[in-house]
Amino acid sequence: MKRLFTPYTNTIARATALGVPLLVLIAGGFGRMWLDSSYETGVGEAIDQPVPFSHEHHVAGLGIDCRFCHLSAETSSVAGVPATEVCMTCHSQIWTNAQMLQPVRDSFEKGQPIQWVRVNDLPDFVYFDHSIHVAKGVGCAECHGEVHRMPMTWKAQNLHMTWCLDCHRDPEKQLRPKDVVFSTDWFSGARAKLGAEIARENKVNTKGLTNCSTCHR
Amino acid sequence: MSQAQLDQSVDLEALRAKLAGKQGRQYWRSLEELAQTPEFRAYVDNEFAAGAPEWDDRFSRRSFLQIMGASLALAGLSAGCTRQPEEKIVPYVKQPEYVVPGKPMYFATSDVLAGYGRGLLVQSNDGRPTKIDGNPDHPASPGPFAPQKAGMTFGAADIYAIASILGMYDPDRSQAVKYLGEYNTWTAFTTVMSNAAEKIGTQQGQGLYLLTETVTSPTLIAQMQALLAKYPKAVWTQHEPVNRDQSRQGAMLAFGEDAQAVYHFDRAARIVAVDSDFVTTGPASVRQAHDFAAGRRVRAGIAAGEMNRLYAVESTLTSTGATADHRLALSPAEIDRFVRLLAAKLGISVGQVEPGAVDAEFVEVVAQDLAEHAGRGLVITGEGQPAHVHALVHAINEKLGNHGPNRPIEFIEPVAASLDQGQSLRDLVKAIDQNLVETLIVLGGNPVYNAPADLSFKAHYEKVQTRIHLGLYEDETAALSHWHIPQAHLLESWSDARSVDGTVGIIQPLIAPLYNGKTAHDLLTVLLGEGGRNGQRLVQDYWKTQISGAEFEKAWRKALHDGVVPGTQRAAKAVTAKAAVDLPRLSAARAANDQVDIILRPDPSVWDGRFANNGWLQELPRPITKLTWDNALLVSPATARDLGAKNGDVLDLTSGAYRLAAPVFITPGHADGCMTLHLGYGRMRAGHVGTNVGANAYALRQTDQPWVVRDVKVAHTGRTHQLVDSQKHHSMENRDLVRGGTLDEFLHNPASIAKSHHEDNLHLSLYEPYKFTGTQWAMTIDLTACIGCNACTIACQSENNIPVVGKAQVAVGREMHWIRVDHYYSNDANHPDPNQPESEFQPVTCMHCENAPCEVVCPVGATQHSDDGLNDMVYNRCIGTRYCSNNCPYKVRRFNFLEYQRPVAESLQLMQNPNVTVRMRGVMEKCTYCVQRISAARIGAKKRGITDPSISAGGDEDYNILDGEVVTACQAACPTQAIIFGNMNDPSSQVAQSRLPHQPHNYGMLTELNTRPRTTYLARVRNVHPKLAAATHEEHY
Amino acid sequence: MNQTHADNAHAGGDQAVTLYGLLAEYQDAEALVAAARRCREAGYTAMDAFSPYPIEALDEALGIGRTRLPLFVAVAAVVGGLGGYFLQYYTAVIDYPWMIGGKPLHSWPMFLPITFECTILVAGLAAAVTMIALNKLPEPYHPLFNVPEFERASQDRLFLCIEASDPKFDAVKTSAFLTELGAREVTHVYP
Amino acid sequence: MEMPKRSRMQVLKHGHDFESVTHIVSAFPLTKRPPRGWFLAFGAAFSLMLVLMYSVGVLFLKGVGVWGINIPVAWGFAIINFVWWIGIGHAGTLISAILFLFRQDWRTSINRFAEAMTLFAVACAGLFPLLHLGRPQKFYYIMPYPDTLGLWPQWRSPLVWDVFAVSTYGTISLVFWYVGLIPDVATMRDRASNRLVKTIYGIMAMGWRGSARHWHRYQTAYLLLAGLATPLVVSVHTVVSFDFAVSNLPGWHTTIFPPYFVAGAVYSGFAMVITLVLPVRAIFGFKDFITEKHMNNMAKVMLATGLIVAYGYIMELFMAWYSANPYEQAVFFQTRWQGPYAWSYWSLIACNIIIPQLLWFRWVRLNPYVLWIVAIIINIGMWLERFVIVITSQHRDFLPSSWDSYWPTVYDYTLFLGTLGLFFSLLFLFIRVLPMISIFELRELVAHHTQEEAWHGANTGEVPPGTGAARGETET
Repeated sequence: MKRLFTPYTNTIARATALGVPLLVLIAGGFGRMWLDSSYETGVGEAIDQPVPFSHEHHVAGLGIDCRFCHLSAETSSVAGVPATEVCMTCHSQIWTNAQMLQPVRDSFEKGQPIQWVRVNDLPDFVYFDHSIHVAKGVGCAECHGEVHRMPMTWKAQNLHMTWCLDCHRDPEKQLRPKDVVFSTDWFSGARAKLGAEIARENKVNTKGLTNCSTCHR
Repeated sequence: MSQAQLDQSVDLEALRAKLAGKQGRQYWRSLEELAQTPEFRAYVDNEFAAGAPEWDDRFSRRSFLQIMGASLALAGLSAGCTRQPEEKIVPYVKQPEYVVPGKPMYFATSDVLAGYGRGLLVQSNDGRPTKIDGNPDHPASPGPFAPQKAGMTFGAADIYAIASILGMYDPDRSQAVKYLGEYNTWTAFTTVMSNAAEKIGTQQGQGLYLLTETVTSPTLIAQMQALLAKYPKAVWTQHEPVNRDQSRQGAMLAFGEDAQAVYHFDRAARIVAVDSDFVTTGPASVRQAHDFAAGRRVRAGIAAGEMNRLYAVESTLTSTGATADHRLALSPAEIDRFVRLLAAKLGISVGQVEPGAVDAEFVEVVAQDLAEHAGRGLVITGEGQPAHVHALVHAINEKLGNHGPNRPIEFIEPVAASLDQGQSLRDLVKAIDQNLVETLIVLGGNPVYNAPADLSFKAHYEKVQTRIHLGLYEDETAALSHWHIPQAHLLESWSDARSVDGTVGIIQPLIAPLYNGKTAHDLLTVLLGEGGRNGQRLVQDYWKTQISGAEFEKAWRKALHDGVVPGTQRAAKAVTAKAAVDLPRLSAARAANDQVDIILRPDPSVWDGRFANNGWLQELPRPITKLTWDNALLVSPATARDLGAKNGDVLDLTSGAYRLAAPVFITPGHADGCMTLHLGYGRMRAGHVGTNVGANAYALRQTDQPWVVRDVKVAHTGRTHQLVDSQKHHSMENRDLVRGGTLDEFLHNPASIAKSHHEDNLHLSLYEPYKFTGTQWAMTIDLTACIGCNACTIACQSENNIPVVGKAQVAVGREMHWIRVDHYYSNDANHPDPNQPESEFQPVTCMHCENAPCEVVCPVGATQHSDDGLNDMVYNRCIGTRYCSNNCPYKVRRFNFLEYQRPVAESLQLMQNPNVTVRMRGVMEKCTYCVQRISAARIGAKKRGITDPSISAGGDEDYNILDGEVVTACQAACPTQAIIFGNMNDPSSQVAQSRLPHQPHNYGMLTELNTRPRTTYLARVRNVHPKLAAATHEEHY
Repeated sequence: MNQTHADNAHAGGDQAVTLYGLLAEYQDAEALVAAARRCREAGYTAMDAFSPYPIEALDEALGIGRTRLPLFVAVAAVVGGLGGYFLQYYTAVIDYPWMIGGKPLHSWPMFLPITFECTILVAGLAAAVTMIALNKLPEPYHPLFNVPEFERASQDRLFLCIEASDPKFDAVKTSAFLTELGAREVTHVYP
Repeated sequence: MEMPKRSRMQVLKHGHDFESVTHIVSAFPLTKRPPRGWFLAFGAAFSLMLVLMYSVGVLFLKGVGVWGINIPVAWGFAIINFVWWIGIGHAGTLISAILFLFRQDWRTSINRFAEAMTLFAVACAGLFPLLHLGRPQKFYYIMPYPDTLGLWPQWRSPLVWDVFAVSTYGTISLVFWYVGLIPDVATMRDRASNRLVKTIYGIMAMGWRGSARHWHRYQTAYLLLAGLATPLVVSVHTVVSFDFAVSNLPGWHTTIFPPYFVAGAVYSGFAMVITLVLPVRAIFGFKDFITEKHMNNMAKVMLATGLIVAYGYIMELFMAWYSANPYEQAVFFQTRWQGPYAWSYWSLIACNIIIPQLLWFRWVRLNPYVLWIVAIIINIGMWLERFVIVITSQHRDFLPSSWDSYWPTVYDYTLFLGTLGLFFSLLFLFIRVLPMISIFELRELVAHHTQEEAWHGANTGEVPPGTGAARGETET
């Protein structure tokens, strides 16, 4: 009768025996990498907004301070997104009939708020407080990135819990002097050393910074 | 004999025998394990088969496939790696300058119970009122005894005030003007009204009748007077189911004129409560409980005279009775007798009185004790007692000199108009019979539901030509009215209200009317032909007439800010009692075995029925019975045995022409020969929550016997009704959970009363105990102060977005309250009778154990300890093994067995506290010590700390939270300050001062398990009268 | 013998190159063991016996040494145990220390169960995998399967095979030798 | 038929040769078309499995609230079933491993079957820890893997130990079972006529050809696996018992749990083996392989373990009394003896302690019908034991105020029945496609017998090798 298996089936058999477990491992590795990739996190993706607002223009170009629009960054948990009013303080004078600003004017006249799309969206069970981070010397740019280079705003960090923890465990590297907290293009070669000083100055203390209830309630 | 039978039998002899065997305090065995009755099983089964309202369980053929699919799909495994849905940010168009997004604001206002105002402090998040506390500046909602070092000061509040936030957002509220049941408009109504007004004007208001509830709002009264001036023949009737008719007549009898008593319990050393639940019932209860507790702050080093003593004589066991040092349960008739005996003992002529069933020694002791503390005693009787009892009590107080300036009792001109509401409603009905009533305007209230049965108001109301109703709901009255106008909730209204002592609180809106409701003011402006005047102007204009123009602006702003108008309380009024009160003959005792007296009382949860649609209140376990979602005939075990009634048996009650069927609930401590039924149930048109819940006690109520219906015939219907209570077992099983003793014992050896059974309280462990440095949160609960009023439970529910799960879920033991008030019956040498046990309250919440058993068994670390000593619960990490709950000896953890938070209505989402995660199905939750408040305080303190020289960079912590900066929701609400919270490592903090070693009677529950709870208790101290105490009093719980 | 001729024909002449070996079938275990022993004494090395059930005596007869398999398993056990403990120690003490129930971070007694399980798991898997690997399995094709009778080696027959690769191998002599050792039948095996 | 005692007590009836045993065992998997009976049985089991799927579907859509659980009784049928199934899953590996180490030749004809049973029981058990979660879609939080949260399992939790123990047990049992199968699959490969079937068996056999060198390593590996599996069996139920013993709940917090859980597991495991093997033996004509000796020995093991379990019960009570711990005493002497669930406690005592005493009698051990009924009763008893432990302890613990009760719903019951369906579906498939008895080990027995015969001459009731007598029985 015909033989059941031919010689080369041995090769196939052994290849599968070794290959399948190997493939599983590799797939797992890639899966993990994908979680951190921007495909998953959306880091660096410019997001369409009802009004094509350019931080690049307003921050780098006009040198407007973050707090001019994000009023409560120093005082409240939320930094605050500017009321239409704030836009109109300038745009009632300049670019008064620019087409792209039509939605702003409409909003102001009709009293209908502009619906911006959230760029940095933390899950609802995470409670982040801007004021304390600013007070302790964590610059806006640490999380929001080089906003002055963003014609359309995008997410600068993956906002994974691991990423939060990195800083909560060892904040010094992310600290900066008071005067440059709101600057997005500040750079220093000696951050580690500088950070240690600022940590002392602002009495940064990591006790309890990795407790669950620090961010989750 | 099985446990089940033992529990179910009401064989008192057997129980007495059992108890006789044991010496010392024994805790009493519950009469029935609800779960073992077959009807319970039947109930639960068909709940699951038919599907409880919370979750429909019937599947179509299509959904069958869906289900099979789900079982294969393993429910969204991919959830781990998918992006969140896009979210929108919606900023202001014009941002009000005082608003800081993300920062809550507080506004002072008032709410109204039974017509009287109570101060509120309302928290508003981004324009949404989210939480209600008392206004400490308002006399009806006092703040802490000792001023806080720092932080926001809250006043206490009762469950009605706190839960009114849910009332405002209630999606069932009426949302549109209706005419003959059809949608209509306010403008249409106003035009119709103004035309009608002209016609009415021509006949000087002839035929115009207005029906309000008790009114204390100066502005509204002014409007009414204006109206009556304009239409002299118009008639203003007032009807409030819970009014002061009896007190009024009592005062008339005693003084020949009406006068309203204001009680200062803090001035009283001896208190006798004659059928008066002054600590939890009525618009003044919060104040009264607070003052009462001020005299019971048992701390190390107090002197014997510093604790007051409370004697309670009542028929139905109330919080007051449970809190009392001595309690005597008497039927209504016997209470009358008791008061006469007491009066006689104190030398007031009451004629010949036989002691009857009243314990003579008790009377003797009370009389003597009162006499010894003449001028510092307070005898109070409740609205439920007939006028002559009130009169006698006035006489007694007068005799003892308890009246007068700076005495426990002061009299003032009645705050509300002094009229006999029963009579005024009777007159209205008569007028209808005589066809005098052309237009009846019901300004709030629900007379069709809550008028006494003998007036058959429903039938009469329908005879009126034009019926106009202003109300929060499309209720029973609305259904029979031509016009129904949706009423604005007080949190949406401009108005004002006088508190029980007359102080005026300004009512200001926290949000524009959700359902464009109107106020009584608005409606009256229409009648007065001044339509369009808005509420703010109205109230402001009224007060312009009261406060001289110059400093008005300042005064007005201050009044708005403080919530009260200074100097508006009623002046004291001198009264003298007549020499003798002419008394009716004592009513005979129980006529026949199948006849009982039915005692009617406002419900401890839904009051007179106006809160029937409030889910929080319906699900709130009633103080003693722990019953939820129902009222019932409360009856003593002995009487239940006489009637052969078991829990849940539906009895048929007949009093003359009036009948009612209601289920029985056996309540030890209730007087024999009578039953108590609470008002406010059996609503036919309350809303999704409150309709068809319980039995309508108004069906038995009669104008001549509003509070006690005598000689009601009782018959078995053979039916049973499922009564659901959140606590099935009221016996402490001889475990030392609630500890305590007498004042003497405390003074003699404070530690002794907190002694544990278990000598083995050594904290043995394989490991080094953890060192807790820096800020460490802890809570102390004072069992002497706790009155079981449930304010803490409701406050917690409001603060922490705790869902309502419904009757079916409570029935299977799935209630969600983070803090519950356990209630136990106890017997000791003084109270050997299981029919009349003593009562203990014990609030239980997460103990935040230092060696938390729950943490060890969680496989994913969803619950773990924080550095400031909190037992954190991380909902988004929880996978719902429920192991933590099994391992929690205190059973304080709550589980979302089903999707309890499914948004039922958008309005209810607006109500939620933005700083607390809303829990999803399948996760565990529990008390967090209000971690959101702690976090807010910590962040504030950290910011302060940067510039604070007292904090060093290398220190243990970079912040210092001052005592009082963190106040938990339960602590803020507690009227008696029984809950103390703070940093136990700060030696000066109140909580540190309330723990060992400062307070030797501080103990932790179940510490023999080495859990090291952070929540500890101050043992309960009873100020027992030596003559009423047993000779050898070896306290042994 | 006609069977053998058939094979020659199919192999097409030049057999010395392609012949895999000679397969001899024996009556019972004793005969097989005896034959094996004789072959070994005769100096044959590249040979193997086949039976439907394990026959201990063959090990000695064929001179099969003790296998290294237990060593692999032992190593695996140690690796598994240490790995399991380290995983717990690293995650609970170093990577993210949690305060759990007032217990120390390194509460070793509670780490033991998992350490044990890991030991067993890795060792057990190693035992199976090394057995298969050392036996050079999977090997679905083998020249012996070309012999129709051989399918009864897994049922009720006993075989001895001397491979052509053996230096002493000679198709004719060896075949004769096997027959004289009591073989029921000797078959030429071709790849 | 009348037979002298000695031959009656053999592990393998005389007169079998390699061919006969091979044929009898491999016959059913190789028949073209199985009898209608098999289809009926499998169909019944499978429809029960559909019930499982429905129940699970409802569970996933609605949440664990469809069960009767509540606070304080947060664990219900799910955990009871889990422990019950795991317990049953202990006999297989025990028989294969421990009896193998002790060189008990009577294990031969039942170990394959018992191992298969173990696998399927563990498969059923494995479902429950997943299903009983409030959020099953997040079950992977228990596994240690480098997530984006930087979080790990909480290693002090017995539930994590459980995950490791059960998955290890499942894996090792599977490996053990498969290794044992290799030579037999080779046999099937060589006996099968259908080419496809041949190929499938061929792939499974990995080219096994019975080489002496292979056999040598094979046996070493098998011995080592047995050596590893033995402590594993003990550890698994020990860890399961930790779920309870490590907690502080009165009635759970007991040091006697590990030993008496293990004993209980073996107890229920053997009960289940008997429940399944006796019918199989009758239907497939394995009376010659699964003899009275097997019944006798298995019954004895049950009796022994049953007595250990009884000792466990008594010790619990004694310690409760001796410790003078009021909570312990309340649980044992009030809740369990008199409480609303007392019926479960007393029927458990009846099923697990009183009735099994019948096994002292030889005729009971040797009478398949009586033995079978006793085994069934023990299965029920062991389920009740878990019910008593899980439910009664929880429903009345420290604070009387939180005392409540537990009543299972239809979804609790369907879930349990459903897993029975799953178990039997798998079992019937196994019977259909794989040899139920380890053939090569039977051959070893045959070989030993022939040796024996060589030594002490001819035997009674001898049948000439390879004649129809043995085969004839397969027609029954």
